[in-house]
Amino acid sequence: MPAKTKITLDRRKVVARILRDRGDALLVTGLGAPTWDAAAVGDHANNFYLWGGMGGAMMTGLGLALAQPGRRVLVITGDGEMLMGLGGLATVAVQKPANLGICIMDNQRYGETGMQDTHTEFGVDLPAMGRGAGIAETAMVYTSKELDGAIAQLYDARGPVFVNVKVVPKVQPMILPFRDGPSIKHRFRDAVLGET
Amino acid sequence: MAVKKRKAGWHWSQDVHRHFREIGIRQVAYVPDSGTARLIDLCSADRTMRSVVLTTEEEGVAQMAGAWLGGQRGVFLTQSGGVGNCINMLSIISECRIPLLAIVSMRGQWGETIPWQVPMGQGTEAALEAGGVLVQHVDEAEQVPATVEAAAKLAFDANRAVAVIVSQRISGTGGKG
Amino acid sequence: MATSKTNNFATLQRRSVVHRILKDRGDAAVVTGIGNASHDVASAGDDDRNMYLFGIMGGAAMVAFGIAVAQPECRVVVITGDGELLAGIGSLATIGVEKPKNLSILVIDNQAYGATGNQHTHTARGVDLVGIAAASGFDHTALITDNKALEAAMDDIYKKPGPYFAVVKVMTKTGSRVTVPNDGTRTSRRFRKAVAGEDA
Amino acid sequence: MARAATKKLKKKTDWPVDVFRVLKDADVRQVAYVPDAGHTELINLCIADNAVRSVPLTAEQEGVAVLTGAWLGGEAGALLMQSSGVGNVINMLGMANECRIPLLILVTMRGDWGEFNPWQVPMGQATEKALVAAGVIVHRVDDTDRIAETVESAARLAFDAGRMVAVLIGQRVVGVKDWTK
Repeated sequence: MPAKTKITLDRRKVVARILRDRGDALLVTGLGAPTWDAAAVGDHANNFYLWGGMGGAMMTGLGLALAQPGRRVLVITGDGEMLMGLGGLATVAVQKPANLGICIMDNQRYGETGMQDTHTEFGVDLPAMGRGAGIAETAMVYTSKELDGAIAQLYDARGPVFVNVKVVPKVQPMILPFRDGPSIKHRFRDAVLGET
Repeated sequence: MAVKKRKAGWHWSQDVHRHFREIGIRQVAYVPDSGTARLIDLCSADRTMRSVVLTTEEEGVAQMAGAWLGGQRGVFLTQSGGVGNCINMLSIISECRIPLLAIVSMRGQWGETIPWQVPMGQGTEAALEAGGVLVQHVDEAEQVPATVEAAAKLAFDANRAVAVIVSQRISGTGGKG
Repeated sequence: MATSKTNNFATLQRRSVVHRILKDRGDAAVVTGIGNASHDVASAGDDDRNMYLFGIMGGAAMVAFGIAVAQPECRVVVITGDGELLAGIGSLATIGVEKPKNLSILVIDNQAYGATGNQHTHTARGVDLVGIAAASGFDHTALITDNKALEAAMDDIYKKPGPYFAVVKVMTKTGSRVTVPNDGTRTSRRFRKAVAGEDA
Repeated sequence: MARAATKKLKKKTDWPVDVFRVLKDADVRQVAYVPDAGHTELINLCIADNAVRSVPLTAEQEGVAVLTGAWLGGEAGALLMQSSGVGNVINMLGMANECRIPLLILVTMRGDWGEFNPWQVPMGQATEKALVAAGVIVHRVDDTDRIAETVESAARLAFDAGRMVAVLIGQRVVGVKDWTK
């Protein structure tokens, strides 16, 4: 694990870099900035944007990964959202979905409510928690070189993979995807399953 | 917003924080939220109170039970969505009849623009009542201090679980996410 | 690393472990999690400074945290099960950040949900609670599997600055059921008087 | 005693077997649960079936998210829990409600019929109200013979009519927990 270094990565660029290699991967985004980040890269029928249900992104990804074992499932969410559903780490570790990659955009802040510090600002180490839960493939990312390795893990390593990318807590312009839940659901299911 | 009678720059949080001091609130548990951000800032800066930021709201209910067991008064600040995480933990409060003062800042209610906030916002009051919590509403900024004051009496003097529901009309949040 | 086989190689007996721990409690306050932990603690003798929690999964650590903040001079010890702790695992991050010096959390880990029929919990399948606690910011942690380690832990539990977190691996076998005071209105007020004084 | 002191069903019936068959008929492929005495037999049937993925959870709200993902991925699922767990899922149900995700939830009741533990009563009495507050359709069943039928109807409402439905299986049926044994 790299020693704690300066945080320089820009979340928009990180998400763009991750999604460049997405192929036919399915994406679940946690509420708030990760959803805006994905929208900034460009809307995609394989994206399921969460606009609510804080703490549920990773577990939504688990259910999806179990239902679609032939597809890579990627969850991109924030540190605050992840902290609200930590028990899910143990559940995911026990289920061992080989096709699930979880990526935390960790700006150490609650972005949607005023950039207050989260527990990761004070040393809570999410990948170490993931390892403690029993997830073997984890990474803590501070640099773009580490990011390259982590992206390979997210897409190719035997899951579950848990990657935590430290990103600068900069407020970005909001780029909002559509928000009507039934429509997001239908489009996603149509894309994954064909017309349902 | 109806703050005309108050000095420019007045915010309900100032009076509420002052009242917290007066009644000896010593623990403040919260998940960060824009609706209560100013109140959280005031409490965090106050050395007579221990501010505790949580990962999820039900921790706060349990902490309030512990605070009272240890002889201190606490207050629990949450967004309405967080209420939905607390219903089970509230049975400690209800079963032991432990005083609870909660301040709930609403989403999914007045002028909400995010549809995903609406189901929980519309279920907040019913969920609190199902959890055995008395609900007091306030939808004018000027009335918040008096409402919190009354709720605190009900909580700490009459030994009840009380939530003050601060309308989205006051916080004015709900535009983005 | 995680094994899918659920073997429990523990040799310690949960009840004797809990009784040993409580022998040194002095005037420490004890909060118990739902289920076997309450029976283990109550079977050592009821105490005004015991707060037994029933009915709730995942709340014991944060109830104890609130007490620890309110009574910084009083050592507060949580005795709970692995399933109970897992249901509120986020509490570890909250406590790891807040670092109350007078709080110790002891997980009596039989790798099963004792109260509902001994189904395996996640700890039987490779979840390492000590590792999670360390990742959450606990500087003092231990995995206790024998009596020697248990004896060595007494100072950590009661004397050294916390927060302290330990998992004690025990056999699945439980002790007999005892009567645990379960009137919360009574136990809560009794506890408060004992810990916070008459005037609280 | 190693076995939890749960009195067996008063009337020995095979309702878990019947409910399992209903779940199979509804093509339920993921069953998420927090272990619970009342559901033990049903859970064991699910674990034994290779066509059903069993997902034990640390907390119930995870299960609502799992079923949302399952549905997005084209599978039907069911969530099994005790009534106290209902108090943990209200917020997460907002997500399923907003997307109108079909949810089938089977709840075994505590704090209900002949409860022994006072601490179970507040949540047991709040279970139905909390679910209704969250927009869930509630079916209640206190008669062993009607459990499978009720679950079947609930599964239809969930998966065919696209609704969130909970079946509350009364403590009268599940059995009264007796700590003195």
